Amino acid sequence: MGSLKKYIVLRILTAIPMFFILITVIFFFLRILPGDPISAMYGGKLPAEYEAYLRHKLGLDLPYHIQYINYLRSLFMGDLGTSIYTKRPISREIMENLPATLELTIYGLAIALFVGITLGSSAAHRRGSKIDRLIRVYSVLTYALFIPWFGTLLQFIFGVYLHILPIGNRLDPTVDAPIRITGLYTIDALLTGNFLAFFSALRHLILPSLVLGIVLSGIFVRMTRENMIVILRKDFISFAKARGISNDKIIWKHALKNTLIPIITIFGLQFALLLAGAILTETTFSWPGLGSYLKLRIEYRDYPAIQGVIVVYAILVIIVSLIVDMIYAMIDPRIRY
Amino acid sequence: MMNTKIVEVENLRKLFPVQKSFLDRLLSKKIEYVHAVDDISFNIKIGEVFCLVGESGCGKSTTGYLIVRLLEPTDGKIIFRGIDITHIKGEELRKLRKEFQIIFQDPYASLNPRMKIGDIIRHPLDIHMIGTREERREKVLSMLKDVGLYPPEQFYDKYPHQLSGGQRQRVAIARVLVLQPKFLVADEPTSMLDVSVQANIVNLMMDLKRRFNLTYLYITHDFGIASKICDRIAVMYLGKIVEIGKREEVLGEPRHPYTIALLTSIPGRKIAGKKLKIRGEVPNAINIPIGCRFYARCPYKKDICQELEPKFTKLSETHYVACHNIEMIKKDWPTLF
Amino acid sequence: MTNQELLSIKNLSVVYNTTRGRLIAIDNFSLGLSEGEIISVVGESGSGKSTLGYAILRILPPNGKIVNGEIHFNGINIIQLSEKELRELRGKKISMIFQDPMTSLDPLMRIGDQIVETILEHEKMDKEEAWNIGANLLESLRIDSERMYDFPHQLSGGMRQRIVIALAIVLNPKVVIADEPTTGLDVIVQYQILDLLKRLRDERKISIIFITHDLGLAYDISDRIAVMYAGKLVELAEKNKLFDRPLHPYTQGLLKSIPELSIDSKNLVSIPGYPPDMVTPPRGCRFHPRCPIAMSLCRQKEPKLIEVEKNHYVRCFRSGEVAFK
Amino acid sequence: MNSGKKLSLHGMLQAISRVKIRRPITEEEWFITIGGSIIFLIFMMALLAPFISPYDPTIKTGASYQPPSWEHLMGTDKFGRDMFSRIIWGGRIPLVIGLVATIFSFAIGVPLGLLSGYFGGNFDRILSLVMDSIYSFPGLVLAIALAALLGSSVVNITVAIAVIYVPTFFRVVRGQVLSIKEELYVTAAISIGAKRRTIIARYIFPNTIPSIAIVFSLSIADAILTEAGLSFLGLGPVVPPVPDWAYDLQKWYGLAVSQGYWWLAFWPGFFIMLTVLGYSLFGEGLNEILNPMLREV
Repeated sequence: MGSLKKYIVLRILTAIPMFFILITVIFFFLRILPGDPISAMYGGKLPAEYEAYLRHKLGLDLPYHIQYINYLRSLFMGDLGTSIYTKRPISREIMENLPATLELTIYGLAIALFVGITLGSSAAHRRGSKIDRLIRVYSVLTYALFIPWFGTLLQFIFGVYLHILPIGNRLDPTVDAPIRITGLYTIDALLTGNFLAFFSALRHLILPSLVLGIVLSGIFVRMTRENMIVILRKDFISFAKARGISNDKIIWKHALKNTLIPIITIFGLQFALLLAGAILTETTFSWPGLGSYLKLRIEYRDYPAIQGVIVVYAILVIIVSLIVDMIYAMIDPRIRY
Repeated sequence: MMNTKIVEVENLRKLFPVQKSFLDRLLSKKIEYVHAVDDISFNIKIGEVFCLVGESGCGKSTTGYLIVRLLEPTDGKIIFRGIDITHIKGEELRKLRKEFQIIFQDPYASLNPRMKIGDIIRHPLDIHMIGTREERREKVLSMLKDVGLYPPEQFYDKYPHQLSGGQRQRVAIARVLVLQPKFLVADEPTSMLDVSVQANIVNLMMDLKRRFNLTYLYITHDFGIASKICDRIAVMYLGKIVEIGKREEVLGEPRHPYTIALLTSIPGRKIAGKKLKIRGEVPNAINIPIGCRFYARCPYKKDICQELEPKFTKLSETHYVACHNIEMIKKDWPTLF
Repeated sequence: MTNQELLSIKNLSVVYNTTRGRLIAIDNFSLGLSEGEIISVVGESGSGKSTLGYAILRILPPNGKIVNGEIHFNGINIIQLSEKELRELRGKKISMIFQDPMTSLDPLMRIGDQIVETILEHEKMDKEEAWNIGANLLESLRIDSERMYDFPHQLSGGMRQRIVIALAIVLNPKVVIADEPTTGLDVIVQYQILDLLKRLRDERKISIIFITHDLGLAYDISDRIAVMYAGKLVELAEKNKLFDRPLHPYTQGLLKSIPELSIDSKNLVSIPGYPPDMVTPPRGCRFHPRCPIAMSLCRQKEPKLIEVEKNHYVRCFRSGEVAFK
Repeated sequence: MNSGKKLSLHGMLQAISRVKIRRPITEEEWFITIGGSIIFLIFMMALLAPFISPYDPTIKTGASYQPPSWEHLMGTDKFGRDMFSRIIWGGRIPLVIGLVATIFSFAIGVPLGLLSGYFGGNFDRILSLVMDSIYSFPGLVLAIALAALLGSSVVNITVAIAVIYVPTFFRVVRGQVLSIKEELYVTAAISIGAKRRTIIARYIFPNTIPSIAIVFSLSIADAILTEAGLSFLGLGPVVPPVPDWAYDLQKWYGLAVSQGYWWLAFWPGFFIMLTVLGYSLFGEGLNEILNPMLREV
């Protein structure tokens, strides 16, 4: 398996240019389109000289290529600039908010995958049946849900009406946060044996991660169903049946594994949806993650902070595509390194 | 002086680079090639049916595609009616295409699913701006009749998916003949059709040959069909012609062990005499051995075969065989019938 | 057809529900298979020959249904078995080989694991034991047992089909249904596969139903040949009898349309027309629109399968008139 | 490989019947019909807003925070404005932005995809890289960035959303072209001497239409969600008191939960969902019928 290792190393190396391409594309995108952040932010409410001063301070009066070089240089140094509003380094602020987002996305993703794959597979091998129809309606319906609305609905039902689940934040106000190791409360709490914090964190995670998970599950249902329908038609499925392999094994072992391969590749690209969904979920549930941070900074027109968050999202996208490729390489024996 | 040859092929060669992933290219710079067609020469006389026979992957279809310039030759020369067409391009090639045409193997894939039958057959006339609108329609209708699709008016407005495989292949033939070409490559035109329909198409093609004074390069893996229609046969193995000659010579007194193995393996020969059984399968054409390409599977191999690639031995004015062991084979297989 | 038969199919009818209507893929089909016998079922696309294999193993696609008939194996009616009993039957008593060796194996599993999986599904033993059985089987089929560690994509077409055959017989089934097992393969490799199948019959007394569109291939491998047209069995006979004295005009046409290898004759004969649309098959004898000797009776009434001479069955009103040969 | 005729069981079924058999299409027609009707009704509602809305949506017409009643079918908000009227008017902006932005993405993405896929080479490589980068990046974040940095006028928002969905069209069309390009009927077109222009226009483009139709419908659904997301985050194109579903939802969802004024949040969100559902159902129905992967049998 030496070649697999080599592949992984090379793949990591190619992630670096990928990151720069992504960052560059976004950078030029924001500059090429007409408009200007300062006037967008303050809309002519400030004296012209002060606007000009702000532009100069942010380096927006320089030619594009100089701006780009400056931008890359500071990126390379790991410097995302200083917040206009708090005057604190943006990278530090982001690091404080990132774990909450990760925790939410991981739980949301787990729910989405579980629901998506179970329902998708069930629908595929009963294609055309009532169950299939029901599952397809579910998939379209969840896809159409607007996260803030769905979130509010659940908050209303479970938080206000039934009063059984918290509707915001990561912990009960009476519970202290666990000692920070990873920043993911559930994991940190378990690692430090702080079960009070663990259950509190888990209870707070239920609604937001359900919202995120259910809304995204529709897409996974669809992907699983479509791919499995194709796989189930292959001869090796018929051959497995002809050898007397049980239906469950055929579906959950042979068909599912083969179905997951295309899904994994698509997933790398669909991860973007998860991140976008997380922003809306966080704002709905006052979840102190990147999305909430972003919303807050939008309100304060904190230009460097917004740009910083974008960079972090780009890094997340790249990391996920890297992980996806590696899982893919490990699962599929046909891949050539 | 009239040239009696319509097509002359000299030292034709086609190498396909092996597709590599981006990472592969990073890992090693060496590009590997599939030697699809490797230095073959032959000519086709006006009015004859020249058969190219071989198993899948031997390069016979590639040869056909090269001659009608659907593929770019790597090396060698193709002369059509005295004109070197090896490297003509653009408009010149486009205009010349009227003269030589190809019928494809798969009638299910060779017709645009979104065009009506009438439009499919008329399209070549539109492209080369032959005749008026009315004349084109007339021409298409008479062509439909010529290929046995009655009543033509009814077929004119149908879509390909409404036709059977045999009918589709008739449409494909009509599309080609409407330009009144002189030379046709037929790339296994019946191999995807039912046996009972196969002969219809072959007979139609031979009938049209007489009526329109056509010359055929007929590519097939089926010696049975070749024996019914051809004047001369060339047998290919791994990109090389191993035996070439008149029909009676190649079928009656084959001298290459591969030809004999193919001929004696045809199923359902009631007069089955002895069989020449050979081992293994056709290897891939990437790493070509130095000596005879058939060496690994040959029951008649000698040491020299591994080191020296056999050149053509002339057995008669028309019969050539590339083998080091003709004498021994002559002894074992004096005649096949 | 007698009771000593290992597998006997009686009056089998299979129907597919399609958007265009009901499609009778197999209509009232009967056939018996004895121990160690190879029967070929020959037909063109749409004749129902592949459906036959799926029906015997009860693995028809969801829109396919057996609407009539019995399939007896060793006295058990397969049609009445529960899903659990069927699973025990499949692979262990009756097995099937599919057309395309390239797609018959799970691409993500090692060959060995697929063999082990099959064994463990039916027998109680540990993994290692099953692995050894698999390795021994491969050796006995003259396949290097190192292949157990390979993934399907590492094998050539012919080798894959050999592995597929190994997988199909690993539990020593009595009957193997081979559905066009050589279609994608070259003639020479095709012969190697035929040889392997014949050897299995000789050495292991496996009965084979060989489904093919190629009469020549059927002649080479089988003892008896059954010819199907448009869902119907039209002729059944011992292979030499069928080749020497075909009695159904379709069989005759099919035989003539095989381009026989010869250097003196140049004519190629064919059956006019095309196989029928199976949702709306012709009335009367299904072959009558293409038949050179059809009479008005053929257009109205469907002929029955009759035993014209001993063990030679034909479905044709004019089969008595050998003159048309 | 020159393998023989691939006769899977399903291929066989097709061969038997000579015509493409699809699974019963009634259900897909159902999806399309319901989806289409929803889209139609919502469009009619927005179009006829001046005639069907009972009140002026921007002024006080009743007491604050009235729950739904016969007078105010969907209740009133803090300023005593009629929610029902606001819902009827509030669809105009998201509907127009969704449609216009998708048309823009289509108009840019499809030709680029066709050319890039057909001609390949470095042009294709660079374009694909750029498109993939945008595609893999969360669309909402990109829209946020554009709206926050450039200003959130209707035009800017439309442009921002259009930009996000260009890669979707591009990728689908390019992928289709890459496979259609290898189809035998395209080779046949070359062999009869067709020009490149003809090949793209008559052989390749028509065969990409089914996929484009599916993507088009689903992209509108997506675009409306993105517009709603922007509005929800305070980057919407409307200036109060102009009604807009997502803006209203954003404004009141806190109160809806804390005070129990559920109608303030429920109806705006419900109509967003309904609209998106209409397009998704329509797209899903098309997909089941037109997607070649799912077809046959």
